Amino acid sequence: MMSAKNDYLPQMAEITSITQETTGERAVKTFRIAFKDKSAKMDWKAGQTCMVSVFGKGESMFAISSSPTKGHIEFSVQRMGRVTERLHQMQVGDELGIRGPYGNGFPVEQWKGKNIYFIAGGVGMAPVRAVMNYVVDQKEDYGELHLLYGARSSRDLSYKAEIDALEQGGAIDVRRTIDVAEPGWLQIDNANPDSTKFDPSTRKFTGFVATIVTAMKCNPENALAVICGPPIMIKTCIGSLAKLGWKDEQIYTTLENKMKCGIGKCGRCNIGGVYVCVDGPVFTYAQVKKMLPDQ
Amino acid sequence: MSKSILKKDKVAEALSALGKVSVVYAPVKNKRGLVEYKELGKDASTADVRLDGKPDTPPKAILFPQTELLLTYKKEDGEFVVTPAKPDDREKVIFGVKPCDAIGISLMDKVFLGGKFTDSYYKARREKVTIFTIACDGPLDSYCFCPSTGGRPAATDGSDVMMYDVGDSYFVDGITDKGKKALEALKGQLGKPTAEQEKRKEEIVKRSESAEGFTRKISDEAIAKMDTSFDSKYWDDVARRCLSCGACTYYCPTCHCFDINDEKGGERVRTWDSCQFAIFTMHTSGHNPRAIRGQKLRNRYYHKFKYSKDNIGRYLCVGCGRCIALCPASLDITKAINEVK
Amino acid sequence: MSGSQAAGKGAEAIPCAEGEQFEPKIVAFLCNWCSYAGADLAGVSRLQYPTNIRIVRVMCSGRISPMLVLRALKDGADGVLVSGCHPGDCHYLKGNLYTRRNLQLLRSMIEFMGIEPDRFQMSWVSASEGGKFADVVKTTVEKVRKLGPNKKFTTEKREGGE
Amino acid sequence: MSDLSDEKIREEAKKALREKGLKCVIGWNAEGTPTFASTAEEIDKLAFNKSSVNNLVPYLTYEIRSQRGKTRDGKDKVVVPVGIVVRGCDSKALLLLLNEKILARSEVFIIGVPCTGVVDPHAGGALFRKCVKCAMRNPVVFDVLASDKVQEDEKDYSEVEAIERMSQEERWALWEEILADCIRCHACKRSCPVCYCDECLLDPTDVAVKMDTSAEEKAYRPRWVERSVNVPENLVYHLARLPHLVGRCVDCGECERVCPRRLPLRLLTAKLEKDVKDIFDYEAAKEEGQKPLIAMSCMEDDNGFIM
Repeated sequence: MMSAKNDYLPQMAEITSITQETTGERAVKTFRIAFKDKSAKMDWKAGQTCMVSVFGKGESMFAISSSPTKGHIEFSVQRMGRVTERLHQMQVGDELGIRGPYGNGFPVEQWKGKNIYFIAGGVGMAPVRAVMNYVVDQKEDYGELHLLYGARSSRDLSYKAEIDALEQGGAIDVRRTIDVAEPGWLQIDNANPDSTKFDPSTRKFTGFVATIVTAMKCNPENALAVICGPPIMIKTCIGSLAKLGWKDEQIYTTLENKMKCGIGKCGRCNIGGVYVCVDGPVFTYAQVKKMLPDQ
Repeated sequence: MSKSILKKDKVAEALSALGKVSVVYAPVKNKRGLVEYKELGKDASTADVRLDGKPDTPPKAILFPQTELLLTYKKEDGEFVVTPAKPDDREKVIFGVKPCDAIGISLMDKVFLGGKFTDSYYKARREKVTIFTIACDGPLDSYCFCPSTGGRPAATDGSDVMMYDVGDSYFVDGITDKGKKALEALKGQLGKPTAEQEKRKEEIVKRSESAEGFTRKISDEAIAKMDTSFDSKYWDDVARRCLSCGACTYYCPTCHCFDINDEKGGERVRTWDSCQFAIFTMHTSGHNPRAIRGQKLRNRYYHKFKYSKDNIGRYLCVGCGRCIALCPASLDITKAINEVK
Repeated sequence: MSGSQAAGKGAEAIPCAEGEQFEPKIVAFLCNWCSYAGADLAGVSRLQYPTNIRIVRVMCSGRISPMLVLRALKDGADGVLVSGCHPGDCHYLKGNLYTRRNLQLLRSMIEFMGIEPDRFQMSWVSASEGGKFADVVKTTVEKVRKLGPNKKFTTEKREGGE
Repeated sequence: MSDLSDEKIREEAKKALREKGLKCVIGWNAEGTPTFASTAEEIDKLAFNKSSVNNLVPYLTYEIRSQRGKTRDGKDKVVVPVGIVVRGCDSKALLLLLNEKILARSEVFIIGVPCTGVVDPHAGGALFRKCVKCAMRNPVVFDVLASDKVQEDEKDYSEVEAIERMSQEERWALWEEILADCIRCHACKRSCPVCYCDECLLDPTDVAVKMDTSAEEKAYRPRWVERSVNVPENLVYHLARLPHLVGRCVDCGECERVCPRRLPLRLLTAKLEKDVKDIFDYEAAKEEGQKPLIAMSCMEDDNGFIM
């Protein structure tokens, strides 16, 4: 009798490259990994996640931050606790365990021909980067693409080189915003975003992401938005979009909860009856509104 | 051979016959007066088996042990070697199960074996377990409320062999193929049922359908009312007495939540967990969606009666009443739901 | 006497061959001002004492909470020694007095639960008592050696695994 | 316990509710279920009888401490006092909390009920073992007494002494079997009146994490007890709980009452209390204003086993 596949058994992998995205207390590093067993291969959808094993410390669920079109697996990890602290001490060649991919991922096939606004805050850029690169690599299937990426300061913006290249490439209209004013970053008044006039080609702003969403007047016509970041940013951005006439089904976001099994068995990541690990992490705002307020 | 009779004074013999082909678990009273499913020793017939009352502990730990090794990892000349643990998949018989516990096992099957993923550790054990259930004839004590959860004193859900107490012997009925196969080991002990015994068995089944004698109930209207009272303050008032210990969840036949940790000695271990512990849902950042007692207790009740109905189409509560019997703060799930505001 | 053996690390690496006696692992929490200085003095004056102890220097014996003793025993130590200044000599005036109160009951509870009390020793050793330190270590190692490996804090029945 | 004392409890509770503006009065109803009575009708349901088994002090601690904190302009929030009905053992636990300044005397209105023992639901109508010979039947701290004091017995350590006389192998056999039966459901810890820390090092992940707690602190916090449930971890769990009760545990027996495995945990606390009395001649919650044992250092303490 063939015993069922053991979903708790991680596949061995090693780190092939580490990029220091940001520094400081809550530093972010991007780890590229490759399976030790060369024949092993994992196909995943943008927005899916993996359980990364740091043996001796435990497992954590991370969004795969590289697009399937890139052919390699990357995770962007912020230093937060037991597992991530050890990860941030690891060198190239150190070993990890990977199990997954888990979760539903972004329904990109339904987005053909749409204009897409990618809105990301801080380390929320990781899942957005995966789906953004996937869409940019098939630019012709989609409409206008916009990226609005916000962080606390310019030092906290990840993937600098990659985003600069995208900006030059012209496939996607890139704008950045930071919370604390710095020279060359146009200040937009958070209280009433419409009051400051600005040259539409401005690239760098100072102000909350939701403020810039209002200031940029994102057009809901044949469009959809992907918002990932800290819960407060998601809430305020959804508020701004709603004021601009966006409907709930047009807004996609990812939810986060404590996860241990990743396969819908250990009973802890539920919001009401919905298990974030298997039913999510990607939900439309319409779905989120229907959920019980178990936050 | 599926319908037969097992004389009560032949039960010990039957147990040792079963003991030859598989490991036998049966309700046994422990030193401190708790009746629990324990592995009977080599000579199963001498065990002090208690088949009439309701065991204080459900058979959950046989299929889903409280502490279970998932895998071990060792660094051998610079490389991690990960070896998965082999679950205990000996052939097992759980004898003298009550119908509510048998339903509890069938619900655990839905959780661990249903859905997109299958828990291979649970599956390896579950396939080797045969369940001999003894039907009840009405409530066993004041805590029983199985009819309110869709169960019946003589329900056959989750059971491989059903046994009905018809006086000086049990009317034995093989339900599943696994059950019929297991009964072959008892050829020496089983006899032909008389018409009178068959009639008594039918009476038990009929009485079970009408579910008489149950004073403790949960009304369907109350369960329906839960849809609209999720964010009412009522749940904080109910939980005002709760001490947030894990007793109710560890004793519930269908509570299946667990934790996975890497422990010393290079072991990844799965252990029971409880949604009543404050850190069950605490994020590494410190944000905790369910930190307050009211939220945690509400999550347990809704998981049993709302979320499970939406996800697997059945209540995850079997009405055994153990959580009511042993709660240090006298919390009562039936009262809490019946008086939902 | 095991004084001539190789330095501590190597001692237990050699498998326990027949006739070879059991070499217990002992964690010694020494207070920096007195007992650690006493240990130094023992070393400087070439006094021989068993190499089974692993010294952990702490600023005061009062720093040692019962949790540290239990953790050491759980993680494989066969014995634990806590040594501090004599009452009245404490650099922080009362640290050792707190230790005496706190850890004395831990030992009586360990004994009550059927664990060999000799696995947990305490002593007062001042900075000038190199000799006493060597004696304390010798008695501790002998007592723990007689008790054999620490099984009660370490062996576990594995459910579900092998 | 005639219903005379029930009348007195209700009358005193209503008077206090009115005059002192209590948030609520915590007591038992006739079935023994803990009740939070905040209106006159609810107070009429209060009663004290053989099934009033819960120690209500943990609820009192929660009700008061949850009111604490700072108002928006930084001043301390005003704590509305809470009433409570206490038996002798509960009152000692309450006095310990008052001595440790966890609760202020002005925040609590105490109705004391002298008790002649309550019934163990698992023992078919018999009293709890702790109630058969009880040395703390009369409340030690109260605002009002619901009935006249009753005769108290000598403290009975016979069970503890029986174990002390056992050989070390017998004792280990006894405790190994008990520890193997413990399922670490934390009921003993959560129901203990003197066990009130928000962040307990015996909780599975014990870090009281805030948004700005550094990654190092979370990463390098030791896990004193693993989540595995087996004899070594259970041994350290119970052995770690006891030093935190030295000179604090009043041996109210709540840990033994709530244990779903019916483990004789009171043997440990009674032994602890006996040792504290023998070695330090100290009794928890003996009088108001008493200093905690562990917080006092004493030159004259006996050196015992110290070399």
